[in-house]
This record gives sequence, C-alpha cells and structure tokens, in this order.
Amino acid sequence: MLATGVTAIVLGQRRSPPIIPIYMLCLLLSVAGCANAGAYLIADNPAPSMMTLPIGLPWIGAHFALDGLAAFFLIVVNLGGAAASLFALGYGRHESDPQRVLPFFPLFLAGMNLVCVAADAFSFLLAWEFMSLTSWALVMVHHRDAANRKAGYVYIVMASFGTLALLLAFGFMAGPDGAYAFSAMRAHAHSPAITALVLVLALIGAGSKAGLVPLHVWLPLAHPAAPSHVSALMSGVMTKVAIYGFVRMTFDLLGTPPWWAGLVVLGLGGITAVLGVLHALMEHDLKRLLAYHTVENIGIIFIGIGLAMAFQANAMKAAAALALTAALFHVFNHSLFKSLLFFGSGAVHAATGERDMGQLGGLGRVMPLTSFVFLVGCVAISALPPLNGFVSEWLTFQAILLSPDLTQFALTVLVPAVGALLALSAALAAACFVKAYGVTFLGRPRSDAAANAHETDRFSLAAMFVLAALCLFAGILPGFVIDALSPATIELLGARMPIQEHVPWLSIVPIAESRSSYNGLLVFLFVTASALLAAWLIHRFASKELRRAPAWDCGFPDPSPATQYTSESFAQPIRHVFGGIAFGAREAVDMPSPGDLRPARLTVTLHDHAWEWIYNPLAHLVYAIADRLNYLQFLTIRRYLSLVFGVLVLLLAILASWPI
Amino acid sequence: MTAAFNSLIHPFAANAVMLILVIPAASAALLFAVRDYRRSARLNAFAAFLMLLAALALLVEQPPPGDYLHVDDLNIVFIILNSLVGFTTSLFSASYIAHELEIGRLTRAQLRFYHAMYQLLLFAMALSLLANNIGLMWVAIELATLTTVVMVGIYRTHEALEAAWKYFILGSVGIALALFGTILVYLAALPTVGEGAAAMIWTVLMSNAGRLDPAMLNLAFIFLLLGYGTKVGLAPLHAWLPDAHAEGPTPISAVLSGLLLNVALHAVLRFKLVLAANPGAIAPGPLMVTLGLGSLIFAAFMLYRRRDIKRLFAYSSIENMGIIVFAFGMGGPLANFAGLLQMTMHSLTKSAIFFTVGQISQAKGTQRLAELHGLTLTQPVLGWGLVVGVAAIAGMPPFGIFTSEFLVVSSTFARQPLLAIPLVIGMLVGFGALMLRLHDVAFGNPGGPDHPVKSSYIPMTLHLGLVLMAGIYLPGPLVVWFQHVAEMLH
Amino acid sequence: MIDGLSVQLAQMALVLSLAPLLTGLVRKVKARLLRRRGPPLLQPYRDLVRLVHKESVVAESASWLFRIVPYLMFAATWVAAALVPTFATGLLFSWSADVIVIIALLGSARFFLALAGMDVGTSFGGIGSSREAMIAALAEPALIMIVFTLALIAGSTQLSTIAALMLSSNVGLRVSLGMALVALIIVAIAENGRIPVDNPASHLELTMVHEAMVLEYSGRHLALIELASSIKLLLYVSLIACVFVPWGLAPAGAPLHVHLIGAGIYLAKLALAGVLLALLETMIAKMRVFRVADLLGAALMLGFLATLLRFVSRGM
Amino acid sequence: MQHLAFDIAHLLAGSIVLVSLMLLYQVRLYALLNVFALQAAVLALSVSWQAWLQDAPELYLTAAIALVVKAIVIPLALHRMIRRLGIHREVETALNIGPTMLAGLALVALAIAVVHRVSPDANMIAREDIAFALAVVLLGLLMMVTRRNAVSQVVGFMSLENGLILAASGAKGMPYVVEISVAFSILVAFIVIGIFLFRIRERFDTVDLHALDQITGSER
Repeated sequence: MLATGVTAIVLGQRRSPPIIPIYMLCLLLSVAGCANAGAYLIADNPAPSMMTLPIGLPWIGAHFALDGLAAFFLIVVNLGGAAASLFALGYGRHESDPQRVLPFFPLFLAGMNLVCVAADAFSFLLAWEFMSLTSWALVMVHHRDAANRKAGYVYIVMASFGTLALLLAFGFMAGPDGAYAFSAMRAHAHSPAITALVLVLALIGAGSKAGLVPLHVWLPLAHPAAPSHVSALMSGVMTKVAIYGFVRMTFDLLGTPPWWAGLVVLGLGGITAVLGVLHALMEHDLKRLLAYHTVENIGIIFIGIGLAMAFQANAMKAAAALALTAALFHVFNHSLFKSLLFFGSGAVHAATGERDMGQLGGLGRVMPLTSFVFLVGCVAISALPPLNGFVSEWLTFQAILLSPDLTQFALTVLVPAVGALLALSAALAAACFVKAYGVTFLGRPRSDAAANAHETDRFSLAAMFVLAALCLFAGILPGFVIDALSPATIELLGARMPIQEHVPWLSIVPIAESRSSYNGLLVFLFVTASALLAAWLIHRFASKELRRAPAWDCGFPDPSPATQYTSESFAQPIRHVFGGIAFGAREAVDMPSPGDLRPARLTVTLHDHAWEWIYNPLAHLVYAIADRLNYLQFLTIRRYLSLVFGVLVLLLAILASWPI
Repeated sequence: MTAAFNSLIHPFAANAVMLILVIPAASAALLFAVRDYRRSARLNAFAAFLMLLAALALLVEQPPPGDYLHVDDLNIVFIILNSLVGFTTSLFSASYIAHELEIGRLTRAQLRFYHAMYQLLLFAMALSLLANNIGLMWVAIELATLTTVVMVGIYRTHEALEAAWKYFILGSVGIALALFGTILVYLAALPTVGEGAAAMIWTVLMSNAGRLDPAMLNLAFIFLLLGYGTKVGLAPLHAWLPDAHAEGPTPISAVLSGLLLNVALHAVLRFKLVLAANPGAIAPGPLMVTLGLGSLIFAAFMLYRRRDIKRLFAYSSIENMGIIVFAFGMGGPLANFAGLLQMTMHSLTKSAIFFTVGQISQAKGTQRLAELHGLTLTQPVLGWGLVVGVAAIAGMPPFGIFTSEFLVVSSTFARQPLLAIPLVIGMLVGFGALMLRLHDVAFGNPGGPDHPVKSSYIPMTLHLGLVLMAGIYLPGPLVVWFQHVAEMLH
Repeated sequence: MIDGLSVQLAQMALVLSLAPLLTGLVRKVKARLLRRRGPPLLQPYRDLVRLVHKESVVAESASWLFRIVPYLMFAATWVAAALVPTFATGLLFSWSADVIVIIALLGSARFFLALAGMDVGTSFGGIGSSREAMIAALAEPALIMIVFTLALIAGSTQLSTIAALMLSSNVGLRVSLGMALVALIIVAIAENGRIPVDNPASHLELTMVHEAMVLEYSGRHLALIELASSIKLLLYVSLIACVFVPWGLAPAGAPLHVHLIGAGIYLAKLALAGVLLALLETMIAKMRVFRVADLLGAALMLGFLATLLRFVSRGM
Repeated sequence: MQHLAFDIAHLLAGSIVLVSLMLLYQVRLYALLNVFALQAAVLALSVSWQAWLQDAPELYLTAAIALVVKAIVIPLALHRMIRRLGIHREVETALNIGPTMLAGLALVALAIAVVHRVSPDANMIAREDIAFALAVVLLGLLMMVTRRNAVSQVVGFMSLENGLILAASGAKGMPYVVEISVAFSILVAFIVIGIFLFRIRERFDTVDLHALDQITGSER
C-alpha cells in the first residue's frame, strides 16, 4: 500500500536536517502517489484493494482500502503535496528555522495520505488527529509571534473538538460491541435517530476541520501563520481531506442520507460561501484573504454535497451524480488554484517581507512571471471562463437547475436561495480578487520593500506554473476530469454522469445536449483567436506606435502612491452594501473643526459574529467556572475535611433511602 | 510470617513474591546505613532493578494464593508497572537528587533518609498490591501514606511542610474511613465465612461473595470508596494531591502520580469486584462513574488557573484518574480494557512529564508557569519532550492514551450517550487548558536563567517511547492479557 | 452545417458592425429629445477610426496587463455577443456555450477592465474599479437568477433552445417571466453603465464609474474598449429581444429569405430598443452611487422571486 | 444471662455515643479533654467487656492501650501543650453548639437507619454495635469539621478512632484488633507530635516553621 510506504519512508527520513533531500523525497513520493492513484482511476472497472496491518487497535488491526473516492482524494493530496514540495525546494531557503518545518512537513503529508486510505474508525481518527497535530506543529513554527501562538492554540482546540465529534459519531456507528471497521459499519443498518445524530456529529467534526461557518474561526488565523507552502497544503489540501471525511461518512458509511440533511448542509454551505468571501473582501492581509476564500470555496463544495444528498434522498441518481461530481470537481480545482495563490503570496512574502497589501503594489513590473501565474490563479478562483473554477460552478448551477423535481417543499424553497447565494459569492469573489491582484501587483509600489522586490527562484516558479497549467487544462478539457471522477460517484451513489470523452469537440454535457453543454476549449480558442485577430488587424492596418507619459488622471497627477486606492477603500462600497448585515460594520468620522490642523480620521469597526456570539461567551464561561472552582484550591484543612464529611453523609443518606 | 509462606506457597514462585517484598525492605534498611549519597543512589537504582526482575519473574509462574499474599493477573499488571516506573524513577532521582544537593536544597542526611524512604515506599506499595488479606492491604497503604508524607515534607520549606501536614491529616482520615470499611467487610463475611482471619482473605471473600450480607457490603463499600478514594485523588477528596505533588521532590511527584494513585485504585477495584459479585448489593458502577466524571470535569476546570507547573500536572493526574475510574465504573470488556490501558499509559506518561518538569525547574530555577517560556528554543530536548509528553497526556495520536480514550468515549457513547457528553466536554476543557499552558511554556520568547541540565534523558525517552509504541502497536500477548483482566473485572 | 456556419459568421460580422450604430442612434435620439442636433448617426464609427489611427499614450506606471486588457475585453465581449441569437437561432457554435457562459464571459471582460483601472495607480481608476466591482457583485447574481427562471421554463440553459421555445408560443404569459423581464432591464442598464446607474457622457470625476476605469486609455486601446462596450449594449438588447420578443427569429435550417426577414425584424427591434433607452435616459436623473445598490438589490429580489415561483409551482 | 450480657454491651456502646455527644457540647478545652478521657475510659470498659464476652484475651490488651494512652497519656500531653503553647482555652466553633448537637443527633439517627438495613440474621451484637460505632465515627468527624482549634480537632479524630476500636472489638473474632489499635495510637501520636513540632497553636492549617528550626537545628 502506497500511503503506508509514504509514512514509512517519511518517518525514516524525517530527522535529516538538509532541506533539499527531504523536499525532493516528498516530491518523488507524492508524484508516485499521484501516479498510483491516477492509475487506479484510469483503469477500467477498478476493484477496491484492501489491506490490513496488525497495528493500531488490537483485535481489529488497521484496515486500509483504496477505492475510487480514496484514489481521487489521494490525487488531490499528493498533487498538492508534490507542488508544495517543489515550491519548498526554493521557498524553504527563506525559512528562518527550517528544523522546525522539516520533520513535520513529511509527517503532515503522510497523515493526510493515511486519512484517505484508512478503512476503520480507529486508524481514520488516528491519522486525522495526527494530521492536526503535525499541522499544528507547522503552524507553531514562527512561535515567537504571539498572534501565531494564539492561532495555534485556537486551531488545536478546534481540531480536537472536531475529532471528538467524529469520535462520537464513529462510536455510534460502531455500536456497543465496537465494530470499528468501515466494512462492518456499512453492513450495519442504522436507525433514523442514530443516522441523524451521526450526520450532525460528522458535520460538526468535518466542518470544523474544513472551516464551515461558524466553525471557521481557526482557519483565517492558522493558515496564514504557517510557512506559505504549508499554508497552501492546509488551505488547499487539508480542508479537502475534511471534505473526504464527510463524504465518506455520509454517503458511504451511512448509506442514503435523509433529505433534511441535504437541507442543513445546503443552508450551511450557502451561508459559508457568502460570509467567507465577504470576510475575505474586508481583509488587507494577503494570506488571511486567501484563507477566508478557502472558507468560501468550502461553502461552494458543501452546496454541491448538499444537493447530492437531497437528490440521493429522492432517488434522483443522475442528478445526485452530477451534484457530487460538481462538488468533487471543485475540490480538485480549489486544491489547484488555492495552492497556486498561496505560493504566489509566499513568493511575494519572500520578495518583500510583507503580507499587508497596504505596503505592496506595483509588483507586476518587478515580478512579472509571478504576477502572471497569480493572475491565472485569480481568474480561476473567480470562476471565470475558460479556467477550471468556472467549470465546477457551472456544473453546480446545472445541478441546481435540476432541483425543482425535488419533492420536499423546504428544499424547493431553499435551493433557489442557495443558488442566489452561490451566484452572489461568485461575483463577490471576482471583486475580491480584482482587489487582491490590483492592490498587490498593479498600481505603484506603496513601500520600498515592494519597489525593490525581485522575481522569485526557479523552483517556486516551476511549482506555480505547473499548477497554472493544470488549472488551464482542467478548465478547457473538463471532460477527462469528470470521467476520472465517475468511479467515486458510482461507488457512492451507484450512478455517474454521462461519459464525456465521446462527446464531439470535447465539450461536456451534464445531462443532455439540448439541455446544456459547455466547451471550454472552443471558448478559449475563440477568445484567444479573436483577441489575436483584433491585435493583428490593428497593428497591421492601423497605428502601433506607443508613447510612455505620466499618468493623466483627469489632470490631477498625484505624486504620492498613498493616493492610490487601498484594499480598504476598494472594499468600501461593498462594505456599505453588505457590511451592516454581515459584520455589523460601523463607521466613525472624526472631522477636525476648521483651522484645526490634525488629520481627519475615519475609523471602521467590524465584528465577527461567530466570535462574539459563540466563542468569546464560551471562553468567558469556562474562565468563570474556573475562577469559581479555583476557590477550592485555597481552603483550610477543616473545610476540606468537611467536603469529605459531606460526601460521606450524602452517600450514607442515599444508602439509607435506597430501595431494597 | 515466612513460615506461613513456605507452608503455603510453591517454593519458586514464593521466591519471586518474597523477593519483590524482601528486596526493597532489605535495601531500605541497608540504605539507612549507607553514608555516601552517590553509592546509595546507585544502590537504590540497583535494588529497584532487581525488584523489576523479580516482578517480571511473576510472568513466568504465578504461585497459588496464600493467606496473606496472592498473585493474579490483576495485580501482576500493577506490580510490573510499579516496579518498572519505580526503577526508571530511581534512575532519574539519582541525578536529580544529586543536583538538589549541589544547590543545597537537601543535606546529605536528608539524602540518606530519602533513598531509604524510597525503598520503603516501594515495599509498602508492593505489599498492598500483593496482599490477599484486606487488613494487610490496609496496613500497607497506611505505611505508604506515611512514607510519602515524610518525603513530601523533606524540603522543610514552609509550603512543603504545610503540604505534608495537609496530606497527613486528610490521609489519616481517609485511612480511618478505609479501616472502618474493612471492619464492615469482615462483619459482612462473618455469618457466612465464620470467625477468624478467613473472613478477611480476599480470595475467600470472592469465592463466596454471593452469600455475603449485601446491606453490610454496601455500607462497607461506601467507606472503602471514600477512604481509598482519598488516595486515588478523586474530587472532592483530592485536596492533598496537588500540594503534595507540587511541594515534594519531583521524583516523588512522579511516583505519587504514577504509582501510589494506582495502588489505591487497585484496592478500590478489589472491593468493587466483591460488590459486583454480590447480587443483593448496590451496583458499584454508578458510584464510580459519578465520582470519575466529577473528578474529570472538576480537574479540567482547575487546570486553567494554575500558576505552578507541577500543580498543573497534578491536576491533570486527577483528571486522568477520573477518566480511569469512569471507565472501570462503566465496566464491560471494552471500557475495562480501556481503563487498564489508560492507567498504564498515564503512569508512564505522567512520570515522564514529571521527569521533564523536574529537569526544567532545575534548569530554569523555578516552577512558576509565569516564568517559563520558549523552552523549545533554550532547552530543545526538554521543550520538545514536554510537548510530546503533553500531547500524549492530552490524548493526541500516535500515543497510547489516544487509543484508550478512543475506546472509552466510543464504547460509552454507544451504550450511554448522555454520559459521553460530559465526558467529552471534560476532556475538551482539560485539553484546552493543557494546550494553553503548553503554548506559553514551550513556545514564545524565552526568558530567565538557563542552567545546564545534568540529569539523564533516558527515563523520559524510555517512557515516551513505550507510550508511542503502545499508540501504534500493542503487542498481542499484552492485549490478550489485558483482555483477560478486563474479563475478570467485568 | 454550412448554413449554420454561414449564419454564425454573418451574425459575428453583424454585431461587430451594428454595435456602434446602436450607440450612435441612442446618442442622436437623446440629443434630439434634448432639443440638440446631436452628432450624426455614424459618429461612433468615425471616432473609432480616428482613435485607431492615433498613437496610444500609456502611463509610465502601467504594467504589461494594461496593454493586453483591451484586446482580451474586446474578444470576450465579441465572442459572447456572437453566441446570442440575433436574427436566427441556428448558430453553429451555440452549443459550445450556454447563457451562463455568456454571462461569465462578460464577467471576465469586466474583471480585466477593473484590473486595468487599478493598474496605473491613480485614484480615479481605483474609484471606477471598486464601484464597478460593487455593481457587478449585485448585477451578476440577479442575472443568474433571471437565467434560472428562463432555464426552468425552457428546461435548458441554451439560448437557442430557450428562444426556440419562446417562439413556439406555448409559453403564454407568466408572472415569473414578467418579473424576469423587469429585472433583466434593470441589470442591462446597470451593466452598460447607462443612466440612472452611470452616465456614459459624464466626465465629472466623482460620479463616473465606467469612464473612470478607462480614464488612462487612449488611441487604439480606447477604441477597442469603446467598441466592446457598444457591443455589450447590443448584446443585452438582442438578449432581451431573443428571449422576450423572439418573433421573427429565423429557426435553424430555414431558407434564406426567412433569415433576411429575421434580419430586418432584428434591425427594427434594435431601433426600437435604442429609442426606448434614449427616452428612459432623458426622463430620469442619475442616482447616487450607493442608491444603485438598492436598485440592483431590487432586481436581484425580482429575479429570485421569479425563480422561487418557478420552483414552487410550474404554472407560474 | 446471655441476653443480659448483650444488653450491657449495648449499654456501654450507647454510653460511648452519649459521651461523643457530650464532647460536641463542650466549650472549654480542658473540659473537652476531660470528657474525652471519660470516653476513652468507657471504651476501655466496653472493650474489656467484649473480651470477657468473646473470651478473647488479646482484647484486654486493646482495652489497656485505650485506657493508658487515650484516657491518661494523651489528655495529659494535650493539657501540657495547651499550657506550654499558651493556646487560649475556648473551643472555637465553626458551627454553634446548638446546631452541632442537632446535627449530631441527626447523624446518630442516620447511622441507625443505615445499619438497620443490615439483615437481622447477622448476629445481633454486631449489628447494634456497628450502629453505635458508626455513630461515634460520624460524630468524631463532625467534631473535626465544626471545631476550629487544632486540639479539639485532634480530639475529634481520636474519638473517631474510638469508634473504630469499638467496631473492631464488637466484630466477633476479628484478628489484628490489637495491631490496629497500636497502629492508630501511633498515628495519633504523630499528629500530636506534629502539632507540638509545628507549634500549631490555633489552626491545623498554619504550620510555624521557625519553631521547627529551633527544635531540629537544621540549616536552610
């Protein structure tokens, strides 16, 4: 079995200090993993391969299985891993203390691989929590910064909270006699009550890892805190492993989910998508912005999953297959472009030492290649054709359009609303990345660091270009990806989308030609062709001379770059529109009286409802109880004795009144 | 007494059992005599090692139960664990105590005393584990208590003496209650078993537990649970535990957390078995579950406001004891197995943590959490050792406690979902507190002085290695053995 | 196949050639309504030619992106327009992109234009981009909702299919359609930066959106952008036309004269739409930028309501 | 005859309970010590009665220990200590006398109620004795809990122990009663010495280290 191989070798290798060999090794192993899983998916009628090791929980052993779903997620994991390793070959040199990164990076990869192949509750949870632990260690790499320590703390607590939720869920599915093997759980039929509980717990567990609102609070803290290649892994890959856990539990282990589960997941997904992107719009820290975007994309994926659940509950297999394919496709896409974008931010960070967009700007001229691939990533994540982000959202829309056939009224009311939310989040994402790219790479540099930046190293560029190429490929030839996803959907739903590879012109047809179809390749060709045509015509028959001149700017050329729009000012109109609802945003203008020379100030306060309504109260509660109980630490011996005495008398009284 | 043995117990096994008792007793006497503290430390470790060998010998052959001593699967687990941790701790204490002498916290006289007491403690614990006679068991535990009281107070600081005094008073009351319970058990057995020593022999009690007077047994169990529960450190009987851990020498904290709590727990388990075997008596399970949950949640919250690192981990011991008692209270093969595993893992991990903490406090010259920062930078081995230890004790994979907590929670949830909720909450709260402190201690910008650490890392690494192995792979024989014990406890 | 191709090519040429005319028409009518003589109908063509032959001045602080955006934008818009049936449904490549894709193509055009607005690093560019982003963030979901309504009625997101269904007049009058129409008109006005959302003729810095973005452009680049925006206007007009007043659309494989009739009718539709738009723009005043959000929000609500109606009951 | 013997045993046991209640009633330390000495004496009496009853000679030893150590030595020691350490003579109560007495009565009732559950077929003497012993134990604890002075708490602990001895002696043919009583006397001695060493004047909780250094002369 591959992943165990990864673990073994990784464990063997981990202690050696030098950077190159470790990342090389990770790269090779990840590529091998990709190849293996890919081979499994390509193979016609693949048979799931099982394996049991005599480790882990005694009298059960550790089961591992490789099936379609696992194989697909293995590809996602190892693709991300390979890219991250490649990137780290260059980026790792900038690391201040690599010996805090090197041991855990391979272990982190191994943990994620293990989660995907684990086939019994114990090894699943072990790998899951191991993944959390190693990633926590990676978050704590730059531990001298108090903010990072807080991030690590919030992260590890949320992670173990999620793990405990999953643990309870598995405990339910395994039953009192402890049938922890997935095969046993599948065979076991679960009562509705148990199914409901398990679903809720699984949603909490996986959601807290994936960053589902309101369990997302750790994510924008922890992801930026880690080194960029790790952030890419956490954001692009680890959240996907969480998705894997959810899909595995709901579709595979529980069997057909009830329709209301689809309702819940849909609603949460929609809210998550919009809130995530709104938060991202308000951010001015590049990596935090990307992290919040992960929240948004998780929402989109959960919308797809929710649709699939709803369809499955109504026995609309084809539709369910479409929805699930859309979700998984988006998983794939997001792992690609989110890694790409985090790499980009890492490159920027390495070149300028800045993450605050307020200090950046104009990098497009000093780092042309980076800015180009970053642009590709932005277009992809903004769901614009002809790149891959659009395809998965398009598929999701197609799935939504099938949902009027759902029988439950609640669903038929909710689904269009979710569709609106999805569209809204897509549009906002575009706005957000106009902001991110425009403020960071365009305009004039806002600091010397930005002005004197320089292009990053070859490895980093290579990693980013590979990912960009993959984004383009998945965007213009989505048919192949969809076909590669079919084994998973067949296993989980017993249905698949129509085979795409025979469709003429390589276009994709979700249900029927007459209904809807999309051909990324042609659109791409048309756009490039007509753009080139226009350029050629104009340069051929009309002028092509060009003159550089100072910016006109309506005749008010401003010397200082500070007059450019910053990320805050860019987001201001959108904050006006949504801020009131989403953040309870308040603006306070402090305008000096005439003749007063002090500058006017505009202060904006945003609130994160999740923190203010859930987490801070909880923390306060815990501390309050802790304070109350703490008195017990400083009692006199007599009082302690009276405690003992009280318990004794209480027990005796109970005994005296015990019915025989 | 020896006469009784030779007549009752098969020679070879008798030797093994005898050795377990004689070695520490003899070496205790010897150590009182030895002047040079280095030699005495070496002797101490050597004796502990011999004791470990003797304990392992019990695996080979177990003698038939005698009037006073008996060996069964249950107490073999405890004995081997005890002698193992006792041995490693003696290794650790050798270097630790030497350092204490250098910085002048202890005098040579006290050192002699210390080593002798150490062996005496081992002897007392071994005796109470091996005792087949509940009166003997009681005596042994009283002896162990008194020894540890003296050890806790050995620094003669104001806090140390107060802690020792508190421990002494509460301990004496506990002892008294336990004795009353023991008498009640005897009275319960009197009508059926008849007068004389037979009515105090555990095996005899077990064999006709069904016919003992239930009401009397209930009464007895309450007293025993409270009496020995004080030693286990169950809230609200725990008051002595944190101070005793915090103020005593660190090796003693390790022994207290790692061993003495288990010994008391063993006593409770014995009587639980008697009670469980009696149809008329109340089920002991709910009582233990309640106490366990209470201790778990209470300790979890108490962790937040701690200022002293050793007190912190003392409370985490209470927390773990709560989980263990909860597991045994739940009963059933899975939960019992989990309880045993958790107990073993806790002993190993917690003593390892105390080793680390002791070295840390020696390196930094303080136990105050507020003054410990960024240890992974200044003392990489200690810092990361602490990280690993805390991760293990907090139930993180791939360490053994994860396995046991997995079993406890999942099996509980499958049977009593409502019980699992507070359990999980308690675990989570405690986890949060431990992690919070760990972040401050192990990470961040270092401060304060840094003395080099001379004591050896071997015990710590050994324990953590074992815990790690248990988390990934439990050897088959061990599993079979634990399962058998779990069945027996069922 | 062949006639499909010919229709496709004809349409591409048609939109390219007609777009400036429509813009000119609107300007002319507006001027007349304002008692001015106004520029001649063909003025836009002249402007384009002149601009194309001028040298283009690029700010020093502009990056490589600044210079390719006009081409990308033009291409995206043109391709999008080429896929909306104007006078015939039988477009060869209509299957390669459904209406969602068309919207998304316009979206990417806007995306790049907004980037270009921020590229030079002037304050006005930023104003334009951020306001455009805000408008788009509301307009696109509304558009998607409208598309949902249509798609749910027609059971397809292919414009040709939708148009064909609308043509086959068994649709009848529906509440949802009405709502969708109103919403679509609002969105169209917003997307094309017409009054009351934005004033294409305005150069008062603080009120302009689209103009602010293209402030730094000149020469051929400006020409392409102008052309693209007039194509966009044409696109929306023909979108509304082919969905809501599909009469005269030549079905696929119809004989040539039908196509010619269709083209004639299409021209009539365009003229009508231009006059109506001019009327509207002269009648109402431009609103403050932040009121736009309310307007578009209303459109979004309408679209959502229409979709919801479709979801809960087929009849509406 | 036999019946009469049981009655006498019960009488003695009951009177010990009575004396425990009297202990709770005391407000002056000296009086407290005297009453405690009385209790020890009564205990010795009852233990020796049990010895005669069960003709278990070793119980006489226990009785002797009770008489000598607890009725004479320790009270005297405490007397001297009070004088030496200048502990003021009042019994400081955490709970006033009246409520304490009520609580004590409630505890006695509880003890009887609990033991009443024991099936009567267990031999009578044990059953009744246990009831009284339990009562004494609980009252001793109550004493420790509701009195603030170290001395009175020691007294409480010792009366608790008396209860244990009572139970042990009542248990027919129970082995090691002597050993247990010895062990406990040692324990009590430890506590008393502790009080003396640490100069615990008023409270259990505050140990006076300075005094300790004087005594042991250890350098710190």
